Amino acid sequence: MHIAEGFLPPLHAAAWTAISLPFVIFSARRVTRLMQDQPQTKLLLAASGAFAFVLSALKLPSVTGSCSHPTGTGLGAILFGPSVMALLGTIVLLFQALLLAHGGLTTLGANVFSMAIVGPWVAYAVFHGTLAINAPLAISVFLAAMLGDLATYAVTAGELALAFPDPVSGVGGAFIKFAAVYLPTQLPLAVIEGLLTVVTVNLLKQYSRNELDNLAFALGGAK
Amino acid sequence: MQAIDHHAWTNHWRDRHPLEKLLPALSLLVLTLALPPLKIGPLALAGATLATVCGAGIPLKTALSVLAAPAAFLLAGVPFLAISLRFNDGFSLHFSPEGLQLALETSVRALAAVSCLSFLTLTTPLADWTPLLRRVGIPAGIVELILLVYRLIFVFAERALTGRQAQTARLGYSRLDRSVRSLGLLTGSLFQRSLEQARRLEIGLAARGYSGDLRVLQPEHVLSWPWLLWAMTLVGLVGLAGYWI
Amino acid sequence: MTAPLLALCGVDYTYPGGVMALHGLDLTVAKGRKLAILGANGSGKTTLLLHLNGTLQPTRGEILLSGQPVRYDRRFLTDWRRRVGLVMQEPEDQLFAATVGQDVSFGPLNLGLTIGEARERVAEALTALQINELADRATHTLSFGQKKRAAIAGILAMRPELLALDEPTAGLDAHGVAHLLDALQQLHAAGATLVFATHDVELAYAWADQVAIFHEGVVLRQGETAAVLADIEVMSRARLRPPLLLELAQLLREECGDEVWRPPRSREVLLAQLRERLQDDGNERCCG
Amino acid sequence: MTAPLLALCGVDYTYPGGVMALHGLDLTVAKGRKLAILGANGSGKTTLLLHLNGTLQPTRGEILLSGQPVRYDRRFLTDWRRRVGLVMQEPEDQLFAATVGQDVSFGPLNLGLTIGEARERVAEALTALQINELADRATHTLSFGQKKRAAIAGILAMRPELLALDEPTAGLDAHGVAHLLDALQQLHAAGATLVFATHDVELAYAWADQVAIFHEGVVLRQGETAAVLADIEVMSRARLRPPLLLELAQLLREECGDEVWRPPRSREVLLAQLRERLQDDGNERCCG
Repeated sequence: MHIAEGFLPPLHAAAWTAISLPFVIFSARRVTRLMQDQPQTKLLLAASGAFAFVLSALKLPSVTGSCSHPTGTGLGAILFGPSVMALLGTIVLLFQALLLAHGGLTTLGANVFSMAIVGPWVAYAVFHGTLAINAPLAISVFLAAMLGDLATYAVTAGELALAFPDPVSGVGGAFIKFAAVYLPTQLPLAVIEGLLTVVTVNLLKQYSRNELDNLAFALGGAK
Repeated sequence: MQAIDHHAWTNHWRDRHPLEKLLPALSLLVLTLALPPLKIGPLALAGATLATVCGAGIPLKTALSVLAAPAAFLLAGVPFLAISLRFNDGFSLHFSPEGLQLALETSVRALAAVSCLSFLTLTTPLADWTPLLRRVGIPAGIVELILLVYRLIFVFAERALTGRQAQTARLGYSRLDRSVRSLGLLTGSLFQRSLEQARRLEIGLAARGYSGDLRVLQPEHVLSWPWLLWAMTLVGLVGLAGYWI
Repeated sequence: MTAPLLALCGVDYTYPGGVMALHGLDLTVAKGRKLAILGANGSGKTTLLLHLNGTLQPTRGEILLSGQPVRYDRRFLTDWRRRVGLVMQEPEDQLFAATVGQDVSFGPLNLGLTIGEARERVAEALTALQINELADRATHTLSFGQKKRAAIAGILAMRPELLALDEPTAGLDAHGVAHLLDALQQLHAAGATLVFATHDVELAYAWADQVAIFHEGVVLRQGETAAVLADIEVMSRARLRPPLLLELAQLLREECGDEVWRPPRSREVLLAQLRERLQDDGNERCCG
Repeated sequence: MTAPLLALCGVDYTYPGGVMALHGLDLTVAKGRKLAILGANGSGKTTLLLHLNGTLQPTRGEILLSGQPVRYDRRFLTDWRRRVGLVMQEPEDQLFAATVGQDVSFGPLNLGLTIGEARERVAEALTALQINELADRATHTLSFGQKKRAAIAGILAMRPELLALDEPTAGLDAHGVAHLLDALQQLHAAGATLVFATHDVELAYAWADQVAIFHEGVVLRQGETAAVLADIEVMSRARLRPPLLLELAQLLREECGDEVWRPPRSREVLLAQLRERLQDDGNERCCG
């Protein structure tokens, strides 16, 4: 769920950009260092970024009939770790704005905050938190992807509520309004994305051990 | 995606210096955000669309279809700006006139802003942005990463499309549970192939002396100052008109 | 006369971007035939194949499945795709699961078969392609030729009436081609209708009993293999060159004036016949 | 006698997983030659090519570049890869930039050339492959054949002494093959040494002046094209079949006892010669 270009008032657009910027800069520094250490990291990251974009452009089978796409937030957080995802996610969002007209340049900061920062961190925390209490991998993956998705959507609703507080009930009322509008589509999508990520991770676990190890190695302590 | 990218590479203004498109478009975008939407919005929308269709020679149908992309988002969200939620005695929904005004303003502003963005994306291929990205201080490594992502997107998108067609031929999307499973498998195999592609590209580029930098010749466009001034004047006039009307 | 298995009548197809790929195309696939769709690279053969199982919907024109106009609702499409199986050119595009056995079971399970039935179908398909021993192998460890066969097995396990293959021999060496054609020949003998798109005229000549010459979105001519491939005008319009075997046979026929002789379709037969002719010293019909 | 451009002596290579791909391999690439490395699919041709420019390092054996033993330090490798250009089979594995012109400039800029010099090299390489008009085209909009040429141009722009190509004609139709070979022929005429790995015996016969038959990690025989391809024992050991043109020529020679006649390398010439022989009624040497 991308906030469209021009939807946020200028002050909010600028504020979200300012909030996201440090995360993205930190991530960019980190990625730059990784790329300098190992030339092949650049190719691996580019392939991962392009993959993430293509994944987000695949139409999701939807129960509600609306046209929707996976966010890949959970998968990305599990595979690359949130500190790399901030930059990769920003690049993907930039391409979505420029190649698909999803989202926009002035709303990039707000979208980055929900999709490339909060979503991945929540997914990452859930994944490792549940693994730490010995949950089965499938459950961890499912919860990470689903809650990462829901967190993204909750943050987006919050951003909208802050921009358009309800004249009577204020920001709180507006948040409930926006959350309620998008809930019927986002909840089933989050569940589907959770299931989808489980299938994907299962497959990767079965036949891509080497590649995943290489990736983990290339990204160093990113995880 | 293919349509936007295709026009970006083939429109009448393809060979103009990217700044000549970027500066006016961004200025207009800033104006639509800064000025009262109901005044500047329609003017900006008309101006950007005119430039896209008459100037760059993009078919009107394509320009409109790009505008339609965020329409779904607007349709779902905007009506709720006009309705307010009250919590006294339980909760109830009420129509609010100032909310309606806000909803209208927001829609107009968003549509106008999207038209500015779509002008930019329909006339300027992503590859042309790179010198500008460098100039605003983005490190060379990140810019190279962005360009490489751009190239690989098309390689992988083709595979994703064909893979999906192959799964459909085997009835992989005939029910919701099957669709989820199929898409999960497709995602996994695409990721696996993406990593393999990265490895083979490493070998292919090493044969050409790759050692970490992806330096290539930058596209050469001559900046036409008269053109730029002219375009900025037009944008300024639109802004003034929006301000005074 | 029974209706052909599949018929395309005056089919146009324009891609969303505006590129017109098919342009009033007519094609008939009769039951039990081996039909080669022959065209140069980029002539749109893949687009054509994607119409044979309803993946793409014509912008104009009609498609008849067993004489019935097709529909594009979910129910009809499911049945259509059960009857017409499509094998993509790149096996990588078609193999998803971790092992060959799992991958081949994908289609049967989607048909709603039970695990037991699906298992039988998998075994049957692997046997037909002579790759039983690969059932538990990880797909990504297969050679290119093995991947091709696994991809075909995945379609075969759905027991389609018509098997459409996109460039089935591309990337295979002579040995791999012979091996694959042998397996396909057995399927054909067992009753399958085969359609394959290729740019390889030698392959079409050796193997098809009907050929459709495809160029710039139309079928220029469809008919019996030898007759169509000998049509120099059509062939050169489609930027194709007649197969060497046919050229040789024609040369011999012209020079020796032997009207009855049927040009041989395989290299071995041609060489043997040629040898016989050249040895046959007493025979003055050929070579003075 | 000058040392050959590149020589591999008793080279072994074992993949990290433990699979042995090369097994005491000898190969000599003489300057100015067109050498075909001919082997079935999966015989390890690509592994062999990756040794020609130092991408892979032999586990045993020696490689000599202009008579000098190679080293695998950065400096030597840079020079080696400048002199030996490797074109991968899949153009997608080598093209990374947004436009053709930018992509081709990558190698020259890595050589440390100035922008101006790089621009010249790009123009020169594009001209050599007859794709000047593609300079500003987006890489992802090219056809497969155009991508192949762009990938070759990217290597050519580094002005290598030796150009090694992996399956250069794979996936191209007859027209595309002719077009590409034409461009390569011109490079060869201009002095380039060409090595190409292929499973296509017809291609090797038509086009190479030397052939190395490669099978299970060793070169079974290297030598003049016609002689090597006529060596039935070696060919069948490598699971290869002699080219049809050669078989025909041999048949004619045997039956007609013409020892002097050199077997023609192109289809046109063979057909013309055959026609002439058959028409030549008075000539009793052939066909009784």
